[in-house]
Parts: sequence; C-alpha cells; structure tokens
Amino acid sequence: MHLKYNRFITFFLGLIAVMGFACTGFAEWESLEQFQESAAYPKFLVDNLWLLIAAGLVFVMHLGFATLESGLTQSKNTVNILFKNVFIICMGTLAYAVWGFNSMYPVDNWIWDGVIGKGGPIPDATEAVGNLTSDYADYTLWTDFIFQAMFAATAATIISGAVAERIKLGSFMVGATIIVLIGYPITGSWEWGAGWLDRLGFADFAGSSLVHAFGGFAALAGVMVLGPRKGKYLEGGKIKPILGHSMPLATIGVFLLFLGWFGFNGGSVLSADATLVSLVFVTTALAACSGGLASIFASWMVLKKPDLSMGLNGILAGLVGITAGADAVGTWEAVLIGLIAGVIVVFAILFFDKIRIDDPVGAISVHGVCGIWGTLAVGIFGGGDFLIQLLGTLSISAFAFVFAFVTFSLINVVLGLRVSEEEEFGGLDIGEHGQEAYPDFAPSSH
Amino acid sequence: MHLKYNRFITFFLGLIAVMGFACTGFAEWESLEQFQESAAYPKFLVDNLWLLIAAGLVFVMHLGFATLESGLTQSKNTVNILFKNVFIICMGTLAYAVWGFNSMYPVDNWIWDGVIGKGGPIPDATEAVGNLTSDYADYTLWTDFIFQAMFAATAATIISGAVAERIKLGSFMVGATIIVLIGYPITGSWEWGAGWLDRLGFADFAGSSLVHAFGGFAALAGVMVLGPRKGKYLEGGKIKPILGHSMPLATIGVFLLFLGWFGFNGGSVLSADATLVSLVFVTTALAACSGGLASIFASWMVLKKPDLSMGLNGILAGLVGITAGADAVGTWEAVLIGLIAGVIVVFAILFFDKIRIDDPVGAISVHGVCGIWGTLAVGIFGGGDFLIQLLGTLSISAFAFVFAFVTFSLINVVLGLRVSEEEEFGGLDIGEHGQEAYPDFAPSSH
Amino acid sequence: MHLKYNRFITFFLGLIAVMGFACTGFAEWESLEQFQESAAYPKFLVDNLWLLIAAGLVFVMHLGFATLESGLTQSKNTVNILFKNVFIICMGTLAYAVWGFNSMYPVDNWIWDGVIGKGGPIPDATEAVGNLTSDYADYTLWTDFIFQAMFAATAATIISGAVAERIKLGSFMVGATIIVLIGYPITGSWEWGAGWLDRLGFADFAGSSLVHAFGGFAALAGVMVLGPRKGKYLEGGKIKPILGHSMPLATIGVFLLFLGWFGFNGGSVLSADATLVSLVFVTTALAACSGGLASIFASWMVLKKPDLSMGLNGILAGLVGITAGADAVGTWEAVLIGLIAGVIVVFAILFFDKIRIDDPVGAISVHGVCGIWGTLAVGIFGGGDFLIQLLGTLSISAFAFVFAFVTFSLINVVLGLRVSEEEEFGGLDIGEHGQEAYPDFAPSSH
Amino acid sequence: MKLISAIIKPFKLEEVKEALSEIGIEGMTVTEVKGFGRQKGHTEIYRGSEYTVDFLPKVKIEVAVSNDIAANTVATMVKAAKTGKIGDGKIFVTPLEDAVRIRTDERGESAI
Amino acid sequence: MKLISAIIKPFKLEEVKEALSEIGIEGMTVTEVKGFGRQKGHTEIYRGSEYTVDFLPKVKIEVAVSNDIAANTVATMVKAAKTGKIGDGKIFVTPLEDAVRIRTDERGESAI
Amino acid sequence: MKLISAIIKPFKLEEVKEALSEIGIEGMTVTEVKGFGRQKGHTEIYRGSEYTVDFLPKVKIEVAVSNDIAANTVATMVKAAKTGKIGDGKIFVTPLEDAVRIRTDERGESAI
Ligand SMILES: Nc1ncnc2c1ncn2[C@@H]1O[C@H](COP(=O)(O)OP(=O)(O)O)[C@@H](O)[C@H]1O
Ligand SMILES: Nc1ncnc2c1ncn2[C@@H]1O[C@H](COP(=O)(O)OP(=O)(O)O)[C@@H](O)[C@H]1O
Ligand SMILES: Nc1ncnc2c1ncn2[C@@H]1O[C@H](COP(=O)(O)OP(=O)(O)O)[C@@H](O)[C@H]1O
Repeated sequence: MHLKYNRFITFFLGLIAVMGFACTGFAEWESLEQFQESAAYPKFLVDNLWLLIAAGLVFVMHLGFATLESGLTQSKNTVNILFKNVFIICMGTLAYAVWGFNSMYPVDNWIWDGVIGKGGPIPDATEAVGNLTSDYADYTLWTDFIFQAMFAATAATIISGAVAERIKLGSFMVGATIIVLIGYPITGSWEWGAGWLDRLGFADFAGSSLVHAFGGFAALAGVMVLGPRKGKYLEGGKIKPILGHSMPLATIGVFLLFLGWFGFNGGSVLSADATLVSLVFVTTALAACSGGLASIFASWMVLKKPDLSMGLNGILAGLVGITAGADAVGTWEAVLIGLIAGVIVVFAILFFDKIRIDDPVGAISVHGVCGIWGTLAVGIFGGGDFLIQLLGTLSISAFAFVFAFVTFSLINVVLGLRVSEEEEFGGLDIGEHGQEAYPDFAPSSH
Repeated sequence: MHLKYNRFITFFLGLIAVMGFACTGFAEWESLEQFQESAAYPKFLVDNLWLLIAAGLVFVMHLGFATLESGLTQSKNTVNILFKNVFIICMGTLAYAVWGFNSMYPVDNWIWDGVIGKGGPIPDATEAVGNLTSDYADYTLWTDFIFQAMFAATAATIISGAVAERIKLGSFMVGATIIVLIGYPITGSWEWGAGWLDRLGFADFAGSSLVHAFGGFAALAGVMVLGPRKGKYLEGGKIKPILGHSMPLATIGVFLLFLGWFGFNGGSVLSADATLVSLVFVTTALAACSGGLASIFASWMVLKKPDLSMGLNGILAGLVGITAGADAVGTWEAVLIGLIAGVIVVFAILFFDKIRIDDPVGAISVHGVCGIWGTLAVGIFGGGDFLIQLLGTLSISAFAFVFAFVTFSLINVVLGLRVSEEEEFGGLDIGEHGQEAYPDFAPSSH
Repeated sequence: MHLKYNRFITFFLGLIAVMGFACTGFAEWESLEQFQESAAYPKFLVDNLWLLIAAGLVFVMHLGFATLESGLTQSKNTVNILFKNVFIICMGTLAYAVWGFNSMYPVDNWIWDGVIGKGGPIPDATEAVGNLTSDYADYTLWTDFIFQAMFAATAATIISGAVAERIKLGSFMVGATIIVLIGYPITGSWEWGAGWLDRLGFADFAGSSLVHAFGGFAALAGVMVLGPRKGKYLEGGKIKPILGHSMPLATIGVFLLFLGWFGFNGGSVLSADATLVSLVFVTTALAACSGGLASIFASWMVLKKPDLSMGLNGILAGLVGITAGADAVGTWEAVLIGLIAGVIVVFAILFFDKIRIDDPVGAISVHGVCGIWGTLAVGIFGGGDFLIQLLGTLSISAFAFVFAFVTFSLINVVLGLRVSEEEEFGGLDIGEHGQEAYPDFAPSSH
Repeated sequence: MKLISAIIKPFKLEEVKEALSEIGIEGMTVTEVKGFGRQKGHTEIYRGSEYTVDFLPKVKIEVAVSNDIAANTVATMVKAAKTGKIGDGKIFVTPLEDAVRIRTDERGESAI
Repeated sequence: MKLISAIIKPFKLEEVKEALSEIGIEGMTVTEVKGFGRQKGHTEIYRGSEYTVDFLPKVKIEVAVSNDIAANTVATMVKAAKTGKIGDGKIFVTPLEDAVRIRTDERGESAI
Repeated sequence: MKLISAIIKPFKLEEVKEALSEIGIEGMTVTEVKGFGRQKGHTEIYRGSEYTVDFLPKVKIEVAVSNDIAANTVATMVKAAKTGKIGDGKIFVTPLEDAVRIRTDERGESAI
C-alpha cells in the first residue's frame, strides 16, 4: 500500500509530539478540538475504529493457531503446544512494544538505510493530540501499534506448529523471542517500513511474504535443524503418519483463522474505505473457499479419500495466497488464486513428507509455499512487476530461513534444541510441564 | 425491509456501471471524489462497515453449526460432520457468487416474474465508482454480496445436522449444492428479491422463513427420504437415544450461534441506524434468553431433569423466533416470542421423535417449526398481516420441502443416499474418510 | 468515567420521552430527522455502533467463562458447569431487563439516596426519538441496556467457577439470580449510577471492583459456606489437587476472555473516541501479556515447572488489574500493573489453597484479589486518590462478600446448598442432569 | 467353577448380555480391548500417508459360573455373538478356584 | 501361585492399593471395566428419551501372589473394598502356573 | 493350553506383536491397563500442588497358545519386550481349559 509511505511521516510527526517536541505539522488543524469539530473527524473515527476491530480479529487468529496446532498433534503434547501459544502472544506483544514496532517502522531512524531499522520502546505518554494523526493517516498511534503487534506474533506461531512435538520448551521460547524481536521487523521494514523493497515497487498488501512466507521459511529452518519426529520416517522410504489427536480442535482453528483473516486483510486497507474493504472481504472469502474446494478435490483424487485435514489446509492456503493481492485483484482472479493455492498446498505437503521434512501441521506448505505463490500472483494478476515480486518474496523467504537457521543452530549448541528420545516418547506435557491435557481420559496406545 | 426494494434499483444502477455501461443515475454526486467529500460519506462508511462486520459475525455461525452438530452426534461421525461443514461454507460462497446472488436479487431479470430470478456470476471489475451506491443504499455491491453469501450457506448447514450419521458424503454434497445454488435463491427472491411475497406485503426481517424454515423443511424432506438411524427406534414404540459425544462442543456451538445472530439480525437492518440496530440487538438477546429459560423449565417439568441440550435448543429457538420481527416488536414482546419458541421447541422435538422423524440435532424443530412461529409472530405483534404471514411462511416451507424431497429422491435413485448398514455401524469417519476424529482416544462401546 | 454522570440525565430524559411524557430537553435538535441531518449524527452512529460491537465482545466472555470453567474442572461435572453458564446468561439478561438496569442507574429514583436504587423493567416502546439521546451521550437507550446487561451476568459467572463441582444446581440458580437481580446493581449504582462512591471521586473505569472484585468476593463467600470439595484437603495439611479435565477448553476460554476484554474495556469508553479507545486497547493488551509472562515465570520459579494453568490465570489477572485504569494509565504503567497482577495471582492461588479455600478455577484470586489491586493501581498510577480507591474497593468487596454470604447461608438452610457426598463422587452430571458430557469416552478413574 | 472370557464384536455386547440374562446369569464384567487376528484391520490415510490399523476394537466379557452351567454359558455366548463373518472372536475357559462377594464375604458358588 | 482379580468400585482403588502395600504387596495391574450385576444402573434422559445405563464403571485389580499369602491378600482386599452396599464387587482367584519378570528373566515366585 | 498374559510398556507393543507373528502366532488381545510396581510414577504439579501419579500406563497382551509353544511364546515376548530398565513388566501363565472360535464353533487347539 503506497499510502503506507505517507503514514510514516505522519506517524513520525505524531511521535515527535508525543515525545514532547514541538508539534510541527498538523496540516489543517491546530488543536485536537479543532480537528474534532471538523468534517473530517467522523471519517477518522470510523477508520480508527475499524482498525481496532481488525486488531481484535487478528487476535482471534492466535486462538485459531493454538487450536489448529494442538488439534493436529498428539494429545501427549497438547499442554506444550498451548503453552507455547500463550507465551507467544504475551511475549510477541511486549517484544513489539519494546523494540519491534519502531524497528519495523523506522521512518528516518535506520541503522542501515532501507535494510535495518533502529528499534526502541513505544512512547508512554497518553497525551491526546500527539497520538492523533493529521490529514494523512486514519488512525492513532496506539491503533497503529496494536494492529501491527497482533501481526508480529504470528510469525512465531507459524514456526511453533512446524517444530511441535520435539522442541525443548526453553529453547523454543528463546528462539521465538529473537525472531519476533529482531528478525521479523527487519524484513517488515523492507516493505512496510518504506525500506528497499518498497522503494523498488514491491507489493505485498497484507503480508503473503512479510508475514506468511517469513514464518513458513523460518519454520523450515527450524525443522531442518531439529530433524523429524522419531518414528515418522521408517526405513525404505516408508512414512508412518503421526496422527493429530482432535479434528474438532483443528477445524475450530481453521474457522477462527478464516474469521481473523477478515481483519488481517480487511484491516490492512488501513482505513474503512468502503470500496476497498468490501472488495478485500470478498476476495479473501472467495480465495479461502476456492482454496478449500481445490484441496478437497485434489487430495480426493490423489489419495482416493476426502481428507478433512487437507480441506482445512486448503482454506488456509487460499487465505495465504490472496493476502498479498487482496486489494488489487478481481473476484474471479481471487477464485483462481485460491484454486491454485489449494492444489499447490496438497502437493507441497506430500513433497515435504517425501523429502523427510517433518511438519506436523503443514505450516511450511501453507505459509511458506503459498506465501510465495500469493506474492507472485500479484505480479500476474494484480498489476505488480513479476520480477520485483519474485525478488521480494525470495529475499524475504531467504532472510527468514537464514536468520532462523542461524538462531536455532546457535541455540542448539548452547542450550540444546531437542528433547530426549525418552521425553519425546512420553510426551512433552509430562516431560516439560508435569501436566496432562486430558487427565480424565486415558489416551490409547497404538 | 421495504428499503430493500429501493436498494435493488440502486444495485442495478451500480451493476450497469460496473458492467461498463454508462452510469446513469447517481442522484446527487457525479464522481466518487465528490461523494467522498460530501457530508453523506461518513454515514455511508459506517453503514458499510457495520454490514461487513455483520458478515463476519454470520460467518461465525458456520463455526457454531459445525461445533453444535458434531457435539450432538457420535464421535465416530465427527470427521464427516466437520468435513461437510467445511465443504458447505466453501461451496456455498462460490455457488452464491456464480449464480445464487443474482438469482436471488434479479431486479428486472426474472425468468418468471416475481417467482424465479435469473442468476449469473457476480461482476469481476474492481472499479470503484460502480460499486459505490448513491443516495439509496448504504453499502457497496461487494458488501451486499458478502453479507448475503454468508446467509446462503446456512440453509445447507441446517440440513447437514438433521441428516447426519447416515447420509453418503458425495450424495449430500450434490444435494446441498443444488439446494444452495437453485432452491434457496428462489424463495429468497420471493421476498428479499422483491418478488411476489414482497409485493403482497409479507414481512420477514432477517429470515425466520427465508433462511430457517427453508432449511428446516428441506431438512425434514431429507430425513424422510433417508429414514432414521439404525437402532434409534425400537419395536413397540420404544426410543433408544443416540447420544451426542461432546456437550462442550455443542455448547460452544450455541454460544457462537448466539453471537453470530447479532450480525444476522443486526446486519439485516442494512445500515448502522442507531435506533434500529440497537433495538434489534436487544430484542434478539431477550428472545434468545427467554427461549433458553423457557426450554430449560419446560423440559425440566416434562422430563424431570434439567436437560442441557434442551436449553441449548431453546436459545436457538428464541433466536429463530425473533428473526422475522426483530426490528418490529417491542422488548417485552420479544421476551414473549422467545418464551413461546422455547416451549414449542421442546414439544416439537418430542413430537418428531414420536413420529420417528430422526433428527439428531433438532434442526427441524428449531429452524423449521420455530421459523414458522417467528414469521407468524410478526403478524401477531409486529404489525404484519397475519394471513399474509401465514401464506408466506407456508409457501416457503412447502417449496423447501418439495424441492429438497425431489432433489434427495433423485439423488437416492441415481447415486444412493444412505451408507451401508455396516458403514453406519462402524461410523462414517472410517467409512467415508478413512480418518478418525480422536485417534488418541478409544471411544467406549455401549 | 465522569461522562457517565451526565449520561444518566440524558438517559432519564430519553426515558421520559419513551414513557410517553413530553420530551423536554433535546438541547439542539427538535426532531430525530433534524438530528440525523446534523453534522453530529455520523459521530453518534459510530459511537453507538462501537458500543453494540463491544456488547457482542462482552458476550463472547460468557463463552470464555463457560469453556474456562469446564476445562478446569472434572469431566463428570462438565454438563453441570455448561448448564449453569447457559442459565446465567439467560437469567442475567432477563433479570437485568426486569429490574437490574434501572436499579443500577436510578438517576433520581433512589430508595436510599446514593446507596440503593429503585429498579423496574426497561421500557417496551420502540419509538425512535425517545431512544435517541441528545448532545450528551453517544448511544441509544437500547445500546446502553445491552452493553450493561452483558456485564451484569459476569458477576454470577465468576461465582459459578469457584463453587463448581459440589453446589446443588437449584440452589445455585436461586443464589445467582438474587445476586444478579439485587446485589450487583446496588454496588453498581454506588459508582456508575452516580451514587456515594462516584460523588467521592472514586474511579473504576470498567469495573475492576464493580464487576470483578464483586464477583470474586461473592465467590469467596459461596466457597466458605459450601466448604471444599471432598478429597482435596487431606490430613496433615496435604493437598491433593483435583485436575481440570481439558486444557484446550481452558485455553480457549482464556483467549476468548482476552478478546472479549477489548469490548469490556474498550466499550467502557462509552464512545468510539479514537484516542481513548485505542489507548485502552493498548493498555489492556499490554497488561494481559505482561500478566501472562509474570505468572509463567513466577510459577516456574516457585513450582519448578512451567504451568499452563498459571499462565492462563496470569493473563486474566493482568486483564482484571488493568480494568479500573485502562483509560488513565500509560503504556508502561499498564505493563507494570499487569506484571504485578501476574505475580500476585500466583501467590494468591497458593495462599487460598493453603488456608483451604477451595476454588477450582482460581476465581477468587483472579477476580477478587486482582480486582482490588487494579482499583488501587489507579490510585498509584492513574491519578486517583489512593485512600478513596481503597475505601471504594473495600466497600464493594465487603458488600459483595456479606451479601453473598447471607444469600448462600439462607439458601443453605432452606434448600440445602451442597450435593450429597455420593453425588459429588459420582459427578453432578449424572446426579443433577442424568446426562454425561462425553458419553462416547470412558473417563479413567484415578 | 469356571471363568469364561469371551472376546466379541462390540456391537454384539447387548445381545450377548440379554442371552446370558435369559439363562439366569446376572453378573458379568466387560472390558474394552483391541483384537489382532485373521480379521485384518483397515487402511487409513492421514495427510497423504497410508497406514494400517491392525488392532480392531473388541469387547471382552468375563463371567464366573459354576461348573454345571459352564457349557451352556459358552454355547449361549457363541450363539448370541456369532455373525459368521471373520473376526467374531474367541471364548476362553479357565479354572476358577475361588470367588468372593465383597459385600457379604460369601465364598464360592454362592458368590457369583 | 495365584492370580487374584478383584472387581471393585472405582473410588475404592486408592484404599485397596494402600491396604495391599501395607501387607507387602508392591505390584498390581489395574484395568477399567464395566460391571453388570445386581446393582442396577441408572436411568438417564437425552432429549426427551429415557434410557438405562446398565453397565457401571468398576475397576479390576489383578495381583499375582504366592500361595501362602493368597488368603490374606483376598481378606485384605475384601476389607478395604467393602462399603456394605450393593455393587461392592467380586474377587476371583485363579491358578497361576508361572510368572516371569521381563527385565531380569526371573521366574516363579521371585518374579512377582 | 495356556493363556499367557504379558504386561509390557506400551511402546513395546508393536515389537512384541511382530515377534509373535514371526513365530506363527496370529491372534492376540490387547488391553490398556495401569501398572503399579517398583517403577515409581512421577511427580506432577497442578496449580501449585504436587501429587504423585502412581499408576503408569502399561499394555496387557493376552495370547492363548497350545502347551507345546507356550515356553517359546513366553521367551519371545520376554526378548521383544525387554529394555532392561525397571518397569519392563511381567508375564503370567495360566491354564486354559478350553477355547472356542465363535465363528466356526471350533474347539480347543484348533480354535486358537
Ligand atoms: N490366540 C489368541 N489369543 C488371544 N486372543 C485371540 C487369539 N486369537 C484371536 N484372538 C482374539 O479373537 C479376535 C478374533 O479373531 P480373528 O482371528 O480375527 O477371527 P475369528 O475369531 O473369526 O477367527 C481377535 O481380534 C483377538 O481379539
Ligand atoms: N458372575 C460374575 N462374573 C463376573 N463378574 C461379575 C459376576 N457377578 C458380578 N460381577 C461383577 O461384580 C460387580 C458387582 O456385582 P453386583 O451383583 O452388582 O453386586 P454385589 O457384588 O454386591 O453382589 C458387577 O458390576 C460385575 O462387574
Ligand atoms: N504382583 C503383581 N501382580 C500383577 N501385576 C504386577 C505385579 N507386579 C508387577 N506387576 C505389573 O508389572 C509392571 C512392572 O512392574 P515393576 O515392579 O514396576 O517393574 P519390573 O517389572 O521391572 O519388576 C507393573 O507396572 C504392574 O503392572
């Protein structure tokens, strides 16, 4: 969104005011009171409110991830998965407040111009005027922060699912914190922070690359450092699937993610603009639905049975696919983008299993592969320059992969990354937490 | 809502513009820019935003149905139920985009005037002006579509619960598609599409008849073609209940449906009108709550035990009951409508069980019977003409029943409708999907 | 919120109009039409819409409580917990409509000035003008009612969790009704109804004391009258924990409560004011997240294991803690308030267990203790007068405790409060409801 | 006395229970088990990988009976549990040396 | 050696376990079972239809013991498991020919 | 005939099953049980209170075999189930008087 560039100027002005400097640039109004009485104020209210509600919807996605991931893993690791998701939202929001937000939107405050922004804590003051933006942006500084903070933790959550059932809790917590604190804001600044990719004209509306491919390829790195779960890949190339323990939880997760995506994409309009937000709702829903259908039928043909978990992944694939161009493509293009994403994800999941990349929830395929596809789709359907789109998505994915690979490798050396075989067998719930997820019910042993 | 009539004109004008024809009729503004600078624009923004949010809330109802239906059925059929719900939202949205939306709001494009509208795909263009409506309506074409699309799939979901645990997956998918694609838009056009019922003055605010009674009576037809689940009705008139496997899932479902109904009814105001939307929130909540209490106490008296599943159905009964008149009745009338619905639903469930209509989730009673009650209640409390209300609700219910009966009967002949006895015993999860919902837990055999 | 005082005047004027009296005081506009055409109308629409959406979000909290409470208790009492939550929302909304709302906001209609308000049913009329407020308030009478009604039932829900697994269903229903109908509106009127505490300058933005401490201390009274669950406290001071049956349900509950709190606090701004609502979103989220982290690490240090249920309680502790001052503190103060709440709650839970106050879900610690903390925090960070804050929170907590203690003691004498030992052992699901929550799964016996 | 253990298909439980009641047997203990035998499990698919579920759900009924009715008990169970299809299950008869009714301290045949 | 199987009420498990520990028995195997006997199940209601739950949850404790302590084991179990109300359960004693401790290959009485 | 019951660690089930298949045993019945023995349970914490989980998950495999292969069956099971760590479990051998295949009414050794 090119509007984004301008809003950082505004944001910066707001920031100055907040910080106690003289407020230089309220273009038209001299005081909050004046602005509130102006005809522009009601629109500002609506825009701001929509972003707050959208932030709430993106928050729902964290519950969606928590239930999806625990549904698709074994009951003996459920407490662990839930704990990680609780930790991620808490840590992610605070890390973003302490450093990430300012690092991702550095305005003029670059460590390395266009590449690495200088972070720092969000302001403390509650002064009203400073937080109000003038004629450029459509929301307050706080709204901006909370909306972006809800996005930030997402990257860590995507990784959480892929490395589930075998990663040491403490090590994961350290790794996730580093990635959210430092890694995610760096690539984020490249585009949304008006960095080098934005300057090249790269387009990633709501983050097919910046959020999803980032998370997916960081997840790939984590999985490669960790290795597969014991007992999944047998000798002779045979695969013994490790079944998720609750399809209702997984399904609840996907419906909640679908819901939250209305805020993820719809809020990324950064205003309540009627035409754009409603178009984004429609393209988002159509791509999700065609992604779901495509996965259902593709997996049905390949596997001979209608597979619920593939249908669920298909919906997510469609959603990830449309994220980069939800504002820029037409309705039937959205359907096409979703259809292709839904087919891609089925084959990507089968492919990663074949090369023994063990991803219990399909996060690499859904977020990584379809994140790239979605970004490229803007170059095909949405008016973006295909080569720049390619360059952008590969840069982001590669950075995420390398950054996470180094992070997890270092943690592996220092703290150890993987639980003992005995703990993996007995489950991380007992091993790491001394708690069971369902103490009233005895899980059956296969 | 009589406003609806006008909005189709507007919609049509918008459509023309979109289609590339000359835009003839923007009453007051000549360009989007002009409109955006006008004093009417902020109100337009709010109205449009509310409808989008309402669409999100109606989307939540699909998750509500998925969890309610899987909670009230056996664990061996859970994957199947969830799969159907995932399929329905995907298929429903696309079917509505391809044909249903235009068929339901045909404006002048009737196949048979006032009775059957001519459908077709929604437009692809993303041109801003065409999608903005002028002084009549309060939202864009895309908003209109997404809000209505979320309604459309509901009818199929209602059927899904009633025919659960014995219907062949493929056959259900075909049947549901036909009903959403063709059946639902037909009765929809009678009233909301400005067809013959609307012309007679029939009132059905948010769809007690058009959505719920339609779904309920289509469900009845499906159940009659299918027959009851094996082992439910024993010789000598004895009934052996087949228990739902998870009361938490069922309860989550009803709370989510209650939440979604704020969007279902509140959004049907079709603007953010403060008085009307807030009144609708209040009447909706009061009817739901009195419905819940009425069912709790009615079933407690009849069955001697406080029955959770009856309380849950009572809330839904109250919600279905108020749907037709949520904008037109007073607060205490809403309480009364809910109370009566809550009592009706208890006896309806007992009645259908007595006549061996096997409806695992009570969909026929909740949506069918209370849908009729709610429509009639507008004739009693809401200023509607009782006879017209009666005519309308019976016409819609009868059409739904006949349409679904024919559809399912044909499918029965061509594809077969019911799974084998062996599969029914072993569960559709293994039989149709080769998957278990809870592989870590061994269900106990009764 | 001092705005509240004024809005009761407005509300009263509205009420007069509704009741059919002459409308005396629309400051600027003489008719609804005039108001709708005024420049003030769009802002009114936005404010009103936000409060309705916030009411929906607070509704979600009831689902959050239902899942949290059932997750943290045994599977043999799950139907009972769910039933109570279904009952509470139904009863609470109706009780508030019949008496509570007017009793809590008595305007001039006090039984005892500033202490006990005179209740009565909300109006029935649907007349538009009367329900619209003039220049003072930002929402309609119906909006006011539904938002406050969603709060009202919360107090009863908090009690429900603490007395779970041993209280007779009928007795709980009577007690909860009395507390919601009479008790909650009394303390509510002291502050939000412009009673004696408000006149002293007490500050409790969204109800750390009025809702949470009230519920928490009423719960404490209930637990003291009831006694602990059999088998929890052994001889020699040993504690045998009684495990909750589903950590996913508990986690879903906390995420939903977190989500709902955006409406609980954000809606308490009572308008869509961009600066305030966005600040409240940020302080709320930051306190929740720092509360979660604080509890995680505090319990990890004390208990040597990372405890999911403590992390969950920590998030809630942070939320309760920020509730009184969410609009009045800065971002980093919010973090601090949350951190302290998160530490407090861990030790409070351990403390209550040590003194044999058996609270299965930690409601007394989360809502009671942290409710007091949050109220005091406004005296420390938020500009409130510390002594008045202390007086206020203790008065409210003491009243809640005494009121509930008397209520439950009387019920104990008349109806009996506790189920038989045999029923407690066998579970309330069979004992009270003749139903099982998970009939397909046999719970294991420990 | 004999302890008779029958491993049967779960959905036959009700019928076997009723058949036993008819010949006067009023007590039994039932366990859910998984059986492995000639009846092969089915192939399932999860996210693209096939796997075989070898163990099939069965129900084990244990009945303690006096020697004189043991043969009839076995015959009754066989009749009620038979479907004729593979996987119908097995009945095992083991000697029972003593039985005690906990409530009354009764011993031997009067205890069962 | 004897294999003693006691079918008891689930909430008596802890007490029986402790009573056995006190007489020096340190190993046992527990299975969740459903019992059918004189103690009748309860009537439940689901959506308006009554049905009877015949099978009540019980717990089966299996202990392998040497002949000399078998009688005492049975007596201890009876004492600990008794409530005097119907449904207290049964104890069955069957002959045990051999026992093996898998870890050490020990056989017979030293294995139990 | 003998009825051999082995109580083993759950994750050894697959190996034992395969070892038995290799010596020609094609039928068995598996039950989930909880074991109490020398292998001590672990301490868990719930909301600040410690408690001990005494009973550990185990799996019971029951196999009916003819006398001549009984010894080999036991030996095979021991070998496949052994980890050498405490808690490996026990094998109990009891006499089996009769066996019936429900489907065919076959009796005795041909039934198993
Ligand atoms: N030798 C055995 N020991 C113990 N249980 C057995 C044995 N053979 C079979 N079973 C049990 O009997 C069940 C049915 O056996 P199976 O060979 O499948 O069919 P059939 O009874 O028709 O021969 C198995 O699932 C298993 O539980
Ligand atoms: N003949 C039997 N064979 C096997 N188990 C039995 C037999 N009779 C009773 N049981 C078991 O003992 C339990 C208690 O028996 P019941 O007749 O209810 O009471 P009581 O033990 O007081 O006579 C039953 O639930 C059942 O599990
Ligand atoms: N006397 C016994 N009777 C029945 N089962 C026993 C007995 N002793 C042990 N077991 C079972 O064997 C399992 C393993 O025993 P344990 O003493 O922990 O280790 P080990 O087998 O290495 O000696 C126990 O968990 C229990 O299920």
